[in-house]
Amino acid sequence: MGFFEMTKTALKTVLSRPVTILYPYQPAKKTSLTRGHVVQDGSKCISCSICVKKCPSQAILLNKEAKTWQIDRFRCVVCNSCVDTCPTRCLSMDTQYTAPASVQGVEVFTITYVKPPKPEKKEETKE
Amino acid sequence: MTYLAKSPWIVHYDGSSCNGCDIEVLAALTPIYDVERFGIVNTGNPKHADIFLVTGSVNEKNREIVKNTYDQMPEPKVVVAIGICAATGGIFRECYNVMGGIDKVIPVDVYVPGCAARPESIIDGVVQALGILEAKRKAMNENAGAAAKPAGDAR
Amino acid sequence: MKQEQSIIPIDVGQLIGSVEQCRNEGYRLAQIGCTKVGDNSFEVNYSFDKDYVLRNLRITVTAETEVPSITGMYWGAFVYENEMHDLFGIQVKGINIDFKGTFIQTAIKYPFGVTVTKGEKP
Amino acid sequence: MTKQIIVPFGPQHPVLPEPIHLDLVLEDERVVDAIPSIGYIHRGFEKLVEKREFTEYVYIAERTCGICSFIHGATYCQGIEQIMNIEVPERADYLRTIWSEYSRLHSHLLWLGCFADSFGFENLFMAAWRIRERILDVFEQTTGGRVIQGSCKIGGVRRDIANDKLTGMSRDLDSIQKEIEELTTVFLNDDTVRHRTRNIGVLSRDDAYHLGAVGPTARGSGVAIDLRKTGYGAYDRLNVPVITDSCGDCYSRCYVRCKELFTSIDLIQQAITEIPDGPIDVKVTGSPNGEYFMRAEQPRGELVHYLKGNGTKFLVRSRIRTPTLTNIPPLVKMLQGCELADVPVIVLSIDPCISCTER
Amino acid sequence: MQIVQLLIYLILFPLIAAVFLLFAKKSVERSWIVKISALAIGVVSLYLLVAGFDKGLITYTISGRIFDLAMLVIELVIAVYLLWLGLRHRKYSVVILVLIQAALLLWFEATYGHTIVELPNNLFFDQFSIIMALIIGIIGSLICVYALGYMETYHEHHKDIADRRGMFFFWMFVFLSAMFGLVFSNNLMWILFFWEITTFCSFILIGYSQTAEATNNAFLALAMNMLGGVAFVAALIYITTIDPSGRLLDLGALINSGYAVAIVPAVLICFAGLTKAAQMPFSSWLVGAMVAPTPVSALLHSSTMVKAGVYIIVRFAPVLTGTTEGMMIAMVGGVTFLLTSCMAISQSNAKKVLAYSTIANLGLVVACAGVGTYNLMWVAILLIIFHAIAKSLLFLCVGTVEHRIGSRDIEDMGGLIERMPKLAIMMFIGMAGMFLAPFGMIISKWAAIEAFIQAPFGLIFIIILAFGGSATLFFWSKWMGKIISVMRHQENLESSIKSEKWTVLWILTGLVVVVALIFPLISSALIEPFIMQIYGHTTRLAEANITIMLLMMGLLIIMPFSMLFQSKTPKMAPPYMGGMTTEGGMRYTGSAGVSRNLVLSNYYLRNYFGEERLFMPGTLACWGLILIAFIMVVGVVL
Amino acid sequence: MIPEPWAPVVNAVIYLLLAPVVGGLIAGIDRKVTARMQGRVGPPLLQPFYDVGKLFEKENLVVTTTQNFYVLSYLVFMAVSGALFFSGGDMLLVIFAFTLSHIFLVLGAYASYSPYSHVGAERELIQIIAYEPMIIMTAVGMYMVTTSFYVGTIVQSAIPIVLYLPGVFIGYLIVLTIKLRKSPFDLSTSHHAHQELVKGVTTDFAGPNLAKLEIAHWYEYVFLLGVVYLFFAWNPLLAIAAIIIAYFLEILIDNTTSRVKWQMTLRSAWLVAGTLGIINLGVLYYLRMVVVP
Ligand code: SF4
Ligand code: SF4
Ligand code: SF4
Ligand code: SF4
Ligand code: SF4
Ligand code: SF4
Ligand code: SF4
Ligand code: SF4
Repeated sequence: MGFFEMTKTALKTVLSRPVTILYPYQPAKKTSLTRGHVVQDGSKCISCSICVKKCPSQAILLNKEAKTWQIDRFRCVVCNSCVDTCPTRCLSMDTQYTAPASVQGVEVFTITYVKPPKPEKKEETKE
Repeated sequence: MTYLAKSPWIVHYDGSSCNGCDIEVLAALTPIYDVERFGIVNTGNPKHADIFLVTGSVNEKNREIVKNTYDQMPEPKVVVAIGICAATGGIFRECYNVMGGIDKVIPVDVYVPGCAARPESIIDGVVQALGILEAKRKAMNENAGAAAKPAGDAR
Repeated sequence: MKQEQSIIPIDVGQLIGSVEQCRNEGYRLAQIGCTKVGDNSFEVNYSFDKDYVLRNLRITVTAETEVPSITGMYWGAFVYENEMHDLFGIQVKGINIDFKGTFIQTAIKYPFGVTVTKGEKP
Repeated sequence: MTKQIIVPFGPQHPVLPEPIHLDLVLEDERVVDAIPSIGYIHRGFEKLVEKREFTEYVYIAERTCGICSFIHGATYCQGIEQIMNIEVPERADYLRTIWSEYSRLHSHLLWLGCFADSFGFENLFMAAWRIRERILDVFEQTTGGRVIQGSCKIGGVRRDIANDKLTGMSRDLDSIQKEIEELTTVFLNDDTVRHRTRNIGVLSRDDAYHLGAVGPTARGSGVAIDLRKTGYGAYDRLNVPVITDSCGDCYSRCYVRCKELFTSIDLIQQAITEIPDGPIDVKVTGSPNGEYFMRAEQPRGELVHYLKGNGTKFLVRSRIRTPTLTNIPPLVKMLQGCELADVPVIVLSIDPCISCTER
Repeated sequence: MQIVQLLIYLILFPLIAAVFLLFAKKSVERSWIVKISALAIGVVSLYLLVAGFDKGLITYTISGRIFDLAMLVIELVIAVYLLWLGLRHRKYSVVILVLIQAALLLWFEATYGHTIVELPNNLFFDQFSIIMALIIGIIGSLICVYALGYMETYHEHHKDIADRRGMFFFWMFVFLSAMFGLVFSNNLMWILFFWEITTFCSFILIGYSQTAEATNNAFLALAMNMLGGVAFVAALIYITTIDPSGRLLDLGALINSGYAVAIVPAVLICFAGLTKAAQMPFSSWLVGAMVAPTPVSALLHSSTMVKAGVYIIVRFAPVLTGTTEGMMIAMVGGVTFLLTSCMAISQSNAKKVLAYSTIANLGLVVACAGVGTYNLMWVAILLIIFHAIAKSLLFLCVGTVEHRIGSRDIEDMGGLIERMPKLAIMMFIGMAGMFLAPFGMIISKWAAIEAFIQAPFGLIFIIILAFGGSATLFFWSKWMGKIISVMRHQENLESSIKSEKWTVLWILTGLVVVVALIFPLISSALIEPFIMQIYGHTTRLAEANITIMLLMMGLLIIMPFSMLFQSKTPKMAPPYMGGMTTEGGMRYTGSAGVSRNLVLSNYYLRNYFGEERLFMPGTLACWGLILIAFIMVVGVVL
Repeated sequence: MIPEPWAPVVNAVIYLLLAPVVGGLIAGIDRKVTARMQGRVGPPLLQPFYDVGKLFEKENLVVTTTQNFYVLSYLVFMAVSGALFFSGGDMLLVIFAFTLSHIFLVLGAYASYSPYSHVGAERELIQIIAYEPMIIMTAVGMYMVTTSFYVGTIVQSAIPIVLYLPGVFIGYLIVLTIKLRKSPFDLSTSHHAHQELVKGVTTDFAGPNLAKLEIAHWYEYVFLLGVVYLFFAWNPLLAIAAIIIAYFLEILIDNTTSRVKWQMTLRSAWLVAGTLGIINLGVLYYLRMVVVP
């Protein structure tokens, strides 16, 4: 009898508790690996620009003069590439996703990193 | 008392997304997320919808479609751009056939970032849109009260 | 592990004959794809598969060359041939379902007909 | 005297989560003509190879499609590895295989849901997607992404899965298998489902082969093509059964996918048992010079990534021929003479993925 | 004026008008003659109603030996003419039938001519006759007026068809005269005569255009009707063999003579009625008759001549009641109703749909009359009235539309509400009259269900009605849907319609509504007394229900005014097209860059309801039923 | 037949006022139960009211203004047929009014000249012809048992109608499935998205018009379930239970079947009407006509 194959499942489900996660009243599903958004630790950034180059969607802008590192969350594909490649590990991936917004904007981090006095290397980093 | 916020019906259009965001929109309808809890129904028909969910960016061929779909929605209505493709064109921003975000064609009220945008994020985005929807309704009623303005100029 | 594949360069004139031979040998059409290899010069690869062995017939043409359609032998080739035309501007003659340039509409005509280097917008 | 109805089917249409357009010409509800039109999703990102380094292009290749994103990434990487003659560590091969098969599970479950929806079986859709969430959980736990995993790179993989996690996954799969059994019984045995799928959209073996059908579309017509048999990744070390069915109708295609769910589970289990310890990537130096047609089995069938490099960091050409593109001609054939109500069923039966088709 | 004079006037006056028309060469003259005579006929029919509705059955004697002779002569002349035509067109079935009938007639005259005494009551008249006379007199003359304008346009459109309008109107009026004769005659010989005249008129008028198709179909109609004619003659012969004095040729006497005597002629004559009413094995002639100019279809082939077929069956219903033969005839009607309703679904030619619907409704009348209980008789008569009005309106509307848009295909009538708003509304009302509550036909259907359930074996008919009724619903609704769909950018085509056509159409439209409103009155004044007189008891609809029906009707009339009270002008948007851009309303650029016009046709479900599917089974079934009836009759004879 | 002259009117008014409330609640429960069958939490119970409230807040977007007329007529005649039913009127008349209201819906869909509405309208018609015979047989069956077409009389009859009309009752359940627009027969429009017809007949209605359609559906629910009540009228408690069970069954069927095609709908509905219905009525008829007298 091929009729009502689904009946058993349907009746079972109706009697058991719904699997729904009552977000936002319950917290969202998340794991430690979840890629939410990139955060930068301005105190460690050496302005090397590697992240800018390695970002596949060109979401990062580094302004060496103004000492800012800015990220456009509406461009970032949360791929982790920058985090992986940053030589100083000043970038990290937070598990919280970026909140929706009505206007787009960039998030600006100030680079507070002060180069430890190592006189010889000075000129090259600028390039 | 407004019912608008309690019964937002959506219509979804896939601009030129990679599917990632689409399936997350669909996933939001399914048991784990169940957006029907908020009265959200995926109508599939712009004429029944209050919220226009767009995933993906606009390109040469679909910008008309996006616009038509938007135009066929009765006021008040809001647009939620899902994923960074819909916001800016995302990773495909520089492709020759990508014009950019949805806002190139129709006014967008909420951008939901992410690639792909997570279902929770989409829920947040829709909830945020409800406030705007309500504001638009008020504006619409005032408009209608004040002067018989030609409809459809909410933009 | 390498997958078996061969590339056989042929002339445009030989195309129909070679394709026919593939068909007779029981190959199926896996794909047709173009690559821009120089100014106004394109490689077109006709890939055929039989028992996981890929045979690629390659012709090298210019945008002006009229490439004969192989839809007579492989009915389904029209998707590739239309694509070839719409993206590369290669003229294909006698497609069974000819979309006449509307298969893939692009903001710029024949986008793959030009090469861009990093940074500049096409 | 013909009395026709023209229905512009799509591009915005609830039954098509992805936009394609069909000009349906109907007589009563019989389809006399169904001319497809695509291009709504065309982005042209293949051209981005000219602007992105081949190592970054992985992220773009992954976003060819959000459904089997991983397989696209992996295929691209494998293609480059072939050109550059990179030998990938064995553990990476196994991990790629495990993720690929999870992709297939997730994709097939997703498809089953959409397919159920196409014939108006909402509960079945919900049931399929309920199970699918469990697969996505695994993805999120192992890669950090639900649909875009981003865990493949040239030379290996970006993340390892701890061995105890692997055992956990294996246990989890046992319970998933039970749920899937329950689900597929409905698809394969329920009369109302069979009414909607049996003898609908029949594709003969010959047509399937010569029109270039691939994947379950071909296998449902009795054409045994499964690129996993070429043994890329770790498939050469695993036992890959090829599922076929001979009817060539929507039911057969559904049957093939249902059964493949079990082979995928089996493959993952095999891989988890056999996976060796060791490094997960090798260092990549230099740039690709040469060309290669990398072929892999997507959930929807044979995928071709044609890659050509000229020794610089920028590839000359990346051409992605996806299964759906080559399944379109068979689809056009299948649609002739069907009923309007069958249109979504048939269209979905090839499991179309337009985003990758149009790139 | 004496009623008998009215009757004779009604029979003769159209004849005189016809002769005048034959000689009127100018269309102005013709136009005036038609209009005046139509008015005269209509007024007299109405007067007949006023004068006679309370009279009950009255019979009159017209001393008629000379008439009999004249009739015989005319019949023979016609027979010769038909023989000649039949031979010329090689329609041998017709030739054979003509020969048989003529032979039978001659033999009959030779054998019994001298034994037959003169009947005392050649003419008669009761409420049923009034109803028929009103249909003929009012609807018939309206259609004739309408035909004036119609035929003019017709000939403008068909330059290749010889303009024989004089002849056309001649036969139309001859036909009216014959119809009056038919319903007023009490003498079966006379009835036969008028019967044959109507057949002949129908033959001539179907073949009006003289195209091959028209000629063929005319002969088909002729052959089938002649078959009935032969049966009719056979009935007469049987009657006179039983009683050579021919007293039983008196209709009333025959009906009252009881089962044993009357059943054989009753079955034979009812068989003739079935052919005339185009019931199932013979339905094809009526469908073929649609090649005739539309007024002909409206007059002969829906509201009057085919009604003669059911008229005679209704007359014989008292004989049939409760008999197996009656049951068989009723079943023929039932099967016809079911199958032709279904077949109508598969038709897109508007006139064919109307034809099938006509056959179906006649089938229903036959079913009612065949079972023949008193409340079914009530229903049967109600059906005849409602059907005649609504159907003639529809025919005339289709004719008008056809002349404007050049097609009688329903698919071409899309958006009529924009192009010809008034006409569309009329058609809408006409169709509503055919199948929607609270209009006429649905009242009858309702009453039929309530009546059948109390009749023996009525369940069968209820089931037939349930299924057939739903099929009816389908084809009317989709047609209705077609005409009211609003396609933008259409121009109005109505302005050129002549005022006389408008008058006729408005009157008929008014009648559809008014008759549905006042049907209780009609019922109590005409139908109930008639039934009472035959059965001794009669039907009445419950008061409460009538009130509710009237309320619904009122609502229906008010509803459209709701459109006047729309507060704001609503925002307009093009229809949902899957997101496609439409230009000029209905065009869009589809696949492969092809610009397409949106085309929406109705469903015809040919695989299920096509003629090919249903015609043969229906024909076989009905032949079977008729055969059973005949076998029973043969049993009686032996 | 009518005991106190005002009772029917009062009943009708009560129906007109309460049916939307009850119908809306039924719809709410329906959605809740459906959600639970799918393992979801589902919307709030009052969701249907929110929806309708929302729709009235929206702009009235039309393709043609005539749509407004058809929709209003649909609503009015649906209410009228229900009111007739609850005031104890003639079943047949109720059915005809019911049909009339649906024709207005169909016409409303036709009016817009839109491909999806059009196909939806055709399918709606197919549905109507599919269930119409059965619904008439239901009325006839009731008459055979109680010798009255009047709902007022039927409801007071002490005869356990369903025992006499088991076949008809099953047939009526099929009608119910079609009319509640439940899978497998939700051909012309469906409460779910993802239908090949988008929203079928209702595709081109928006805002207030859609709200009116929804209210009409509520009226319809109550009326249709009222007919179920008639089958069990001799025992009101049982009747309520039967309604609940029948409705639950409908939800279950909705959730365990796919949508069939129109051929199948027509065929199965006619087949059931043509076998179960006819056999049931035939037996009754035989008993009544032949055995009893
Ligand atoms: S996560 Fe990826 S996309 Fe985002 S900023 Fe980093 S590299 Fe760019
Ligand atoms: S964030 Fe890291 S990679 Fe980027 S500039 Fe700073 S140090 Fe370099
Ligand atoms: S945002 Fe990311 S996941 Fe979403 S459509 Fe764009 S590329 Fe795909
Ligand atoms: S067909 Fe292509 S886009 Fe679709 S899932 Fe497979 S690989 Fe991804
Ligand atoms: S033959 Fe087809 S329709 Fe019939 S039961 Fe089998 S699968 Fe269903
Ligand atoms: S084996 Fe295949 S072809 Fe044969 S019956 Fe089964 S499904 Fe059909
Ligand atoms: S078929 Fe395509 S659009 Fe539909 S769910 Fe699958 S991937 Fe998405
Ligand atoms: S409308 Fe057509 S068929 Fe009618 S008269 Fe004119 S030309 Fe002849």
